[in-house]
Amino acid sequence: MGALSYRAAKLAALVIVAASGALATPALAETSTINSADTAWMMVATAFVLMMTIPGLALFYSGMVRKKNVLATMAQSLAAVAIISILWVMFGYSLAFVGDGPWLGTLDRGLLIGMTMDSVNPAAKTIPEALFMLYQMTFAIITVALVAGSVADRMRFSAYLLFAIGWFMFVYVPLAHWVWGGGFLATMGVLDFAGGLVVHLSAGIGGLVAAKVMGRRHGYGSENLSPFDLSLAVVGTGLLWVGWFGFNGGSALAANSRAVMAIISTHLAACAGALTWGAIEWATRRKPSVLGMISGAVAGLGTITPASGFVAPWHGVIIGVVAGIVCFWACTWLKHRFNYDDSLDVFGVHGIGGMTGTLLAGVFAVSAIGGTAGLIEGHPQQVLIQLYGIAVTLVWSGGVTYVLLKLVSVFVPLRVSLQQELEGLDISQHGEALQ
Amino acid sequence: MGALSYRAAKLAALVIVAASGALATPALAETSTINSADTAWMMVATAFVLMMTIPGLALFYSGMVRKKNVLATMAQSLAAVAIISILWVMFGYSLAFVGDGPWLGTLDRGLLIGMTMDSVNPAAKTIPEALFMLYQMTFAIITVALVAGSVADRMRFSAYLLFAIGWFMFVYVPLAHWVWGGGFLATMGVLDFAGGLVVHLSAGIGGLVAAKVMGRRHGYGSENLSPFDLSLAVVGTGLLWVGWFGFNGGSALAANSRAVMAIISTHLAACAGALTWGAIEWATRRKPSVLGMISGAVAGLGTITPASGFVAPWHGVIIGVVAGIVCFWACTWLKHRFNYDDSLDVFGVHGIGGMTGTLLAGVFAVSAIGGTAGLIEGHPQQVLIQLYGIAVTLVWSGGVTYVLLKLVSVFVPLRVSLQQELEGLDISQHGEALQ
Amino acid sequence: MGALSYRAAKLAALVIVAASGALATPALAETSTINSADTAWMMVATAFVLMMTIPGLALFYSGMVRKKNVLATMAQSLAAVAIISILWVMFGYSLAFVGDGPWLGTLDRGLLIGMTMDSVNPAAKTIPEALFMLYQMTFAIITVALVAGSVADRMRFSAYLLFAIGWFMFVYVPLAHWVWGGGFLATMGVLDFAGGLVVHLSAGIGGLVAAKVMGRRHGYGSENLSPFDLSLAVVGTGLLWVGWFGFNGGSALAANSRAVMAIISTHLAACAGALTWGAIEWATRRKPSVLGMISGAVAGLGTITPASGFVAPWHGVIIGVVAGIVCFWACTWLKHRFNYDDSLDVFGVHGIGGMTGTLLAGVFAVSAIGGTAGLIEGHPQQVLIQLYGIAVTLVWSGGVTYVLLKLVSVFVPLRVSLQQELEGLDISQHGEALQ
Amino acid sequence: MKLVVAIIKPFKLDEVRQALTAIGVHGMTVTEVKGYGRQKGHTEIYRGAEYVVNFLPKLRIEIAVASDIADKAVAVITSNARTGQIGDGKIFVTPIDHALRIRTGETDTDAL
Amino acid sequence: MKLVVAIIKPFKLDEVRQALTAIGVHGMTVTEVKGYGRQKGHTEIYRGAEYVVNFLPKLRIEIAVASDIADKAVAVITSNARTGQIGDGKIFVTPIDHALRIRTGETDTDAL
Amino acid sequence: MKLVVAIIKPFKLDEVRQALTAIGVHGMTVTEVKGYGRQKGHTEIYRGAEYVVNFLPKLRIEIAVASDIADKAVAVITSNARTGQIGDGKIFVTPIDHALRIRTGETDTDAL
Ligand SMILES: Nc1ncnc2c1ncn2[C@@H]1O[C@H](COP(=O)(O)OP(=O)(O)O)[C@@H](O)[C@H]1O
Ligand SMILES: Nc1ncnc2c1ncn2[C@@H]1O[C@H](COP(=O)(O)OP(=O)(O)O)[C@@H](O)[C@H]1O
Ligand SMILES: Nc1ncnc2c1ncn2[C@@H]1O[C@H](COP(=O)(O)OP(=O)(O)O)[C@@H](O)[C@H]1O
Repeated sequence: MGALSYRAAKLAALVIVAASGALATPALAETSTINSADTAWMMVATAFVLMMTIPGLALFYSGMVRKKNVLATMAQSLAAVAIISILWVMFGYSLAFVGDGPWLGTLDRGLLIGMTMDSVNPAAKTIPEALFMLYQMTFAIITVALVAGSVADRMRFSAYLLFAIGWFMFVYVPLAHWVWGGGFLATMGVLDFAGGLVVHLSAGIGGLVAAKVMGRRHGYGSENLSPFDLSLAVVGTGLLWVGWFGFNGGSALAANSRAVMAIISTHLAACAGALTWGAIEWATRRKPSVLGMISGAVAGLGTITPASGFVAPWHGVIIGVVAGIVCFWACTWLKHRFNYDDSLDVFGVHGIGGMTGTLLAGVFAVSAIGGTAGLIEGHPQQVLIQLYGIAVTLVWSGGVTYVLLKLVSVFVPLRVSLQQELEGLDISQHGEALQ
Repeated sequence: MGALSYRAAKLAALVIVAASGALATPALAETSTINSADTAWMMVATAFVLMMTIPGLALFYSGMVRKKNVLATMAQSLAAVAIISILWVMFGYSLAFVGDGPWLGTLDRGLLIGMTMDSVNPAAKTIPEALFMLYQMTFAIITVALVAGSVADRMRFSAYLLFAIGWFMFVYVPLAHWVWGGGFLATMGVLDFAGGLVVHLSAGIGGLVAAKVMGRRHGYGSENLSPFDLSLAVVGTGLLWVGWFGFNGGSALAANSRAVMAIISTHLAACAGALTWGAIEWATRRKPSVLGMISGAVAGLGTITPASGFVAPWHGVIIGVVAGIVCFWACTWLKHRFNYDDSLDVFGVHGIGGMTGTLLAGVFAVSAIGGTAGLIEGHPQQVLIQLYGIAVTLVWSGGVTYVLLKLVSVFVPLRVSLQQELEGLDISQHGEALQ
Repeated sequence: MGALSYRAAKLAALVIVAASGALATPALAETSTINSADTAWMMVATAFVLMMTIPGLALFYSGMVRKKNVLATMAQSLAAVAIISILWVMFGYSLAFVGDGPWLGTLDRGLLIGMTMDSVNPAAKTIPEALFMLYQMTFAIITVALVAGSVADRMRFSAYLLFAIGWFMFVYVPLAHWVWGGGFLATMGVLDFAGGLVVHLSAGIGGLVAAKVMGRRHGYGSENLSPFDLSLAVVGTGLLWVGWFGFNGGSALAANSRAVMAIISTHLAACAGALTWGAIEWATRRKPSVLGMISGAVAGLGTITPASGFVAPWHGVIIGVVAGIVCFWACTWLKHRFNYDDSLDVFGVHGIGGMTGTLLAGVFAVSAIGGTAGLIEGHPQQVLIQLYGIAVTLVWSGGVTYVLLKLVSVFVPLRVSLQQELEGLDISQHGEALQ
Repeated sequence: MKLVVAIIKPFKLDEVRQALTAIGVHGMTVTEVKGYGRQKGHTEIYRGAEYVVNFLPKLRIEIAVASDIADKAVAVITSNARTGQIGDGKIFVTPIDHALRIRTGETDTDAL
Repeated sequence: MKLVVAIIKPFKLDEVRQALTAIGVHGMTVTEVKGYGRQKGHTEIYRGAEYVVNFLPKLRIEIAVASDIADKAVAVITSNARTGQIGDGKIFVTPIDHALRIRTGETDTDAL
Repeated sequence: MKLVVAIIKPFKLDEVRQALTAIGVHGMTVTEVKGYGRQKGHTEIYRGAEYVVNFLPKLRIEIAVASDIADKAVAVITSNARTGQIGDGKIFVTPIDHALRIRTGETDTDAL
C-alpha cells in the first residue's frame, strides 16, 4: 500500500497536466505498427464486451430476481459501467498494464497522460494503445458487475458503490496486472487467455464471501423467491453468448486464426454446457428447464474463457461438459450443503467455472494454437502453475473482499432494512417500480 | 444412405484421433491466403448471425405466443443452437462443404480432423477454414430454429429435439451441399446467395408439413390465442434485421463491395416489405398493425436472401414489395383456405418468401454485381434453373420432414397432452413460468 | 424550393432508367481506393447505428410510456426506418452528399444512378460509395425517429408518417448538406463530428416545437403517467450506448486512431453523464433513479456526439458532466417553467445536449486529434462559428417543423381523439395490445 | 337481487359467457385470481431452489342478477364450467341490497 | 355496515377517490378487472387471426362503510364516475356482518 | 355460510394459508389488489414528473366457510396477518346464501 500512496500523490500531481488535454504529448510514442484490420476487429470486440454488461448481464441477472428488484439489479450493472470506466482511465489501466513490476504497474499512463494517436502498448502492437486500454476497460467493468449477483435483492445501493470501487482498486487491478500485465503470475507462466482467474474466479469467490457476509435474503428457504420474468435472462444469455465472441476472440488482440480458434472452442463449450446441464436436470428432475440450459451455457462460457486461445475446438466440448457437471453440482448441492445465499450463483457458475477452466487450460493447452503445451502434450508442470494461480486468486480476492465489506459497513450498512427488502429495492433504493 | 453408413463407420474411427486434439496436424494445410480484414468482417458476421437466433429469433417467436408458452418457445431456439452446433462440427460441415460430390460431401473434416490454423476452404480462400466452418454453422442453426415456429404451443420438447436432429441431418446438410457445397444444384448453376432454398424454403415447407402432421392447436379458430407480449417480437425483429447484414452481407465471404451491395438490397427489401404489408392492412382493415409491419420486414428479408449479392439495390425494393404482397396473402388467405395451423407462419413468411426470392433472383440477377445474368439481362434459362431448385427443395424438405415426424412419433408422441397444452408448455415441459 | 421542383422533374425522369437496374453504368466511377479493413469496420458501424433505432431507440422510448402505448411507440421508430430508407436512396443521399452547392447537393445520384461497385464518395475514399450512402442513411433514420419522442402518447399514426416524410425532406436533408455535404456551414468550418447539430439539436428543437403544437397529453400534471416497464428503457440504453460506438466511431469513416479516440470520449461522456445525473438526484431527491442514470448516459452520448473525434478522452468526462447538469436542469426545471409536454424529453436531452456539445466542441477541439484547434488551443473564433451553426439549426429546424405540422394538420388531425388517447394508441392506431 | 360469484378454470370463460348470454344475462365482471384447494399445484425448480406452487390460476366471475334467475344462472355456469376434474371451482350466491347503473342512475334490476 | 362494490372506468379512479375522501371515507380496495356488458369491445387482428375482445378493462372498487353513509358513498361514486357513455359501470351494495382491523382487532365501524 | 374477505399484506399469505389449513379450511381464492387507507404510500419521480402513489399492493383473500367456524377463521387470519404496523388490513365477513361445487354439484357446506 505504501507504493500505492506514493502513486496517489503522483496521481494528484497529474490531474493538472491532464485537465489541459496534454494528452497529445508524444511521450513514449512508438513508430506505428498499427494495423487497420486488427483495429477494426478490436473496436467491434470492445463494443461486444460492453454489450455483455449492458444490456447482457443486466438482463441475465434481472431476469432471475423478483419483480420488485428488477430495476435495482440492472442499476448495479449500469453503475459498474459508469464508475469503473472513469477509475480505469484515471489509474486502473496504468497500474494494471503499464510497466511490468511483479506486484503492480506504474502510473506513467495515469489520466492517460502520454497516450497519443499512434502510441501502442507492447502487449498489442498492432492496435492503438487507446483501443487496448478501452478493450481492457470492458473486462474490468463486467468483472465488478458480476460480483453484484451474489448480493442481489438485499444490498444497499450506496454500500454497493463503495464496495465496487474498493473491489476494483484492490482486487481487480492487482490481479489483472499479476496475470496479464507482466506481474508475478505472468512471469511464472500462468495461462489465462481471457479471464478465468482475473474475471470469473475473482468475481466468483468475491461473490461467495460477499454472500456470506451479507447473510441470506429474507424468506430464503421458506418463501417463494422465484424469478419474475425468466425471458429477460434468456435474452441476456443470448447477448452474453454473442458478446463472448468479442470477449474470448478479442483476447487474441488481432483478427487472426487464433481469435477464430478461441471463438470456436468458446461456442462449443457454451453448447456442451447447455446440453449437459439440461440433461442432468432431465435425468434428475424429469424436466430440462430453460434456466438450466442458459445456466449451463454461461457456465460453459465462463469455464472455457481461460482456456480458449490455448486449446483445440474439441477441447471446448469436453470443457463445456465438465463445466455443466461441476457448476450444476455447485449450484444445487454445494450451495445447500454450506447453506449460503449466493442469490444468482456467481460462485456456483463463475467461481467454480473459472477454477475448472483455468485448471483444464493447463491440461489441454496445444502449443500449435497458443504456443504453450499442457499436460496432455507432456508438460505437467503447467497444471501446477495453474493451481498456483487459482490459489493466489482465491486467497487474494476472497480475503480483500472480506476486509472491504467490513470496512464499508463501518460507513454505511451493507443491507437495506427488512422493511425496504420487503418493499423491494426498486422503490426503496431508486424510487421507481415496474408497473 | 449407403454412402452415409460407410461414412458413419469412418466417423467412429475418427473419434479416437480427434479426442487427442490431433487437430494441429497440418494435413491438407495450404499456403495461407488469409486476409485479416476479411477475417475481421467474417468473425463479426458470424456473431451477427448467431445473434439472429439467440436472442433474435427467440424473441421474435416468443413474442407471438401466449404467456404460458414464452419460455418453451425460447427453449426451441436455444436447443437448436446447442445441438446443431455439436453435430455441425462432428460431421455436418464436412458432409456439406468438404468434397464436391453431386449428392454429399466427404467426412475428411469429420470432427474437424485436419483443420489447422492456416487451412482454408476453397470456397473462401481469404479467411481461416475454421471461420468459414463456424459461419456456415450459424446458418444451419437458424434454419432448424425457424422450423420450430410452425409447431409452437403444442410440440413435446423431447420430440422436438429428435426431430431437429433428424431434420438437420437429412434435410439441411444435403441441401446445403447441393446448393452451396458443389452438389448437383450448384453445378447446375442455381442462384441462392444466402439461403432462399437452403434456409427459408426448406424451413418453410418443412414447417408446413409439420403443422399438418401435428394438427391444430387446441382452441384454434375458437379461442383467443393472441400474443402475450408483441413488444418482444418487435425487439426480435430489430435484432434479426441487424443480424441479417451479417447473414446476407457475410455471404460475400469478404469485406468487399459485393457484401455492401448485398446489405443494401437486403435493407431496402425489409423496408419495402414492412411498408407494403402495413399498407395492405391499412387498406383492408383500416389499421396498420405493428405485427404486420414486422412481418412484412421479415418477409422482405427472407425473400431478398437468395437474391442479395446478385441484384441491384433497387431490385431490393421491388422484391420487398412483392414479398409483402405474397406473404400477406399466404398468411391471411392461403392459410385459411387450407385450414392448417402454422402457428407462427413459417411457411407463409419463409416458405413463400424463399420461393419468391429464389425465382426473382433468376429474374433480376445483374452480372456486374454477382457475375451472373438473369432474365432481364437476357438469360431466361436462369429462371428455369431457379424453378428446378425450388422444386427439388419442396420435394426433398417436404418429404423428409413427413417421414421424420412419422418416425419420431414411433418413439415419443409429437404433441403434449391436452392437459399440458392448456397448462402451457413452460410449466409442463420445463417446470418454469413467467410470474 | 424552385430548385427542388426542377430536381423533382429530373428525379421522375430517372425512375425509368433506374428501374432497369442501370446501376452498373460506371458513370463517375473512380480508380478504386477502397480499403477492406475500413469497409469491414464501416459495415459493422452501419449495422450498429441501425441497431440504435431498432431495437435501441424503440426500447428506450417505449420503456418510458404507459402500457397502452408501448407498441405504438415502437411503431414510430419502425416506420421511420422503413420510410426514410426508401426516401434516402431516392433522393436524400444525393441531395445531401453529392455536389457541394452552399444550399443543397445535386440529384446526380438520384435513385442511386451511377453508383457502381467501385465508385466512392470524395468524403470517404477508402470505402465503397454504396457503404457511405448506407451509413449516412442510418443517421437520417434515427434523427427522424428521435423527434417522435416529443409527441408520444397522442399523435395520430397517419399524421406522424406525413410529418416524418416532410421533416426528413425539409429539415434533415438540407441540414445534413449544410454541415456535412459541403454546404455553407461546412465551408464556414462548423465542427459537428457525428451530429450535434444535424441529429440531436435538429431533432430536439423540432420535438419542442412539435410538443407545443400538439399540446399536452390528457392527464398531464394531474394523472399518474408513470412508465409501464422501465426495464425496456434500460435495455434500450445499453443498445444505444453500444451502437454509439458505431455512430461516433464510424464517423471517422475508417478503422483508425481517430475512430478510437471518438469512441473513448463517447464512452467516458456517457459514464460521466450517468454519474452526474444520478448524483444530482441523490443530492436533491435522496435517491438516484435508474431512469435518471440512463437519462444522464444518453445525455452524455448526445452531447459528446459533435465533439467526439475532435477532443481528447478527458474532455469527454468534462462534457459528460456538463451534459448531466444542463440536461437534468432542462428536463426538470425548464420544462415546468415553460409548461410544455415534451413527453420523452427530446428537447431536454437531445436539444440541450446537442447545443451544449456543439459549443464545447469549439472550446475543446484538439488539432492533434481532429485537425482543428478550439478556444483552449487559442482559436476563439471557432466558438463563434459553432454558435452560428447552432443558431441556424434552431431557426431552420424549429421554423420548418412548425410550418410542416400546420400543413399536415390541414390534411389530417395531428392528435388522436380523447377517446382514443384514453383507450391507448396500441388499440386505436394499430388494433393490437400487450396482454 | 343476488350476486353470483363463480370461481372457474380460465379456459372455460367463453363457454360460460355464451351460455349466460343465452339465458339473457348480458353483463359480468371477471377477475384473474389464484385458487387454493383440493387440486394440487405443481413444483417449480430454479437451479437449486424448489418451490411448490399451491395457488393455481382461476377466473372469478361476478354476476349480479335478479333473484329469480339466480338459480338458472348457477345451473348454467355449473354445466358449462364443468370438466369433471378436481379444480373446476365453486359458485357462491350472496345477497345484494341495491344495484345502480352509474351512467343513468337506474337502480336495482333496471341497472343490470 | 355495507360493502359498496363499484365497477368503474379506470381513468375515473382518482376523481372517485378524492370525492370519497371528501365525505370522510378514507379507505378502499381496488382490483383490476375485465368487464363484459352493453359497451361493445373492439377487434384485434394478428396476421390472419381476428379476435373480438368483449372484455374491457375496468376497476372494481370495494368500500366498507357504516350503513348510514352507504347511500352517500353511492351517490358520490355515481356522480364522479359518470361520463354519460355506455360502460360507466355499476354499483352494488351488499351487507357486511362483521368487520375487523387486523392491526388492532377493533371491530365493525371502528375497524373502517 | 359466510364469505370471509380479508385484505392483507402480500408477504403474509403463506402464514395465513398454513394457519387456515391447520384449522381445517382447505380452500381459498386470492386476488392481487391495491389498497388505499391510513398507511401512506410513497413518491415516485420520473425525470421531471413526481407521482404520489397512494395505492399499495395488498392481497385479497376470499374464504367461504360454514357459519360456525367463521369466527375461528377470522381469529386465525387476524393473528397470522398481523405485524402491528399500519396497513395490516381488514377482514369483512359477509353472508352467503348458497354455495356449490361445480365438479360435483354438491351444495352449501358440502361444496367447501
Ligand atoms: N373455501 C373456499 N373459499 C373460497 N374459494 C374456494 C374455497 N375452496 C375452493 N375455492 C376455490 O375453488 C377452486 C377449486 O377448488 P378445489 O378444491 O381445488 O377443486 P374443486 O372445486 O373440484 O373442489 C380453488 O382453486 C379456489 O379458488
Ligand atoms: N350483471 C352484471 N354483473 C356484474 N357486473 C356487471 C353486470 N353488468 C355489467 N357489469 C359490469 O359493468 C360494466 C359496464 O356495464 P355496461 O353494460 O357495459 O355499461 P353500462 O354500465 O353503461 O350499462 C361491465 O363492463 C361489467 O364490468
Ligand atoms: N373502508 C375500506 N373498505 C375497503 N377496504 C379498506 C377500507 N379501509 C382500508 N381498506 C383496505 O385495508 C388496507 C389497510 O388499511 P389501512 O387503513 O392502510 O391500515 P390499517 O388496516 O392498519 O387500518 C388498505 O390498503 C385497503 O386495501
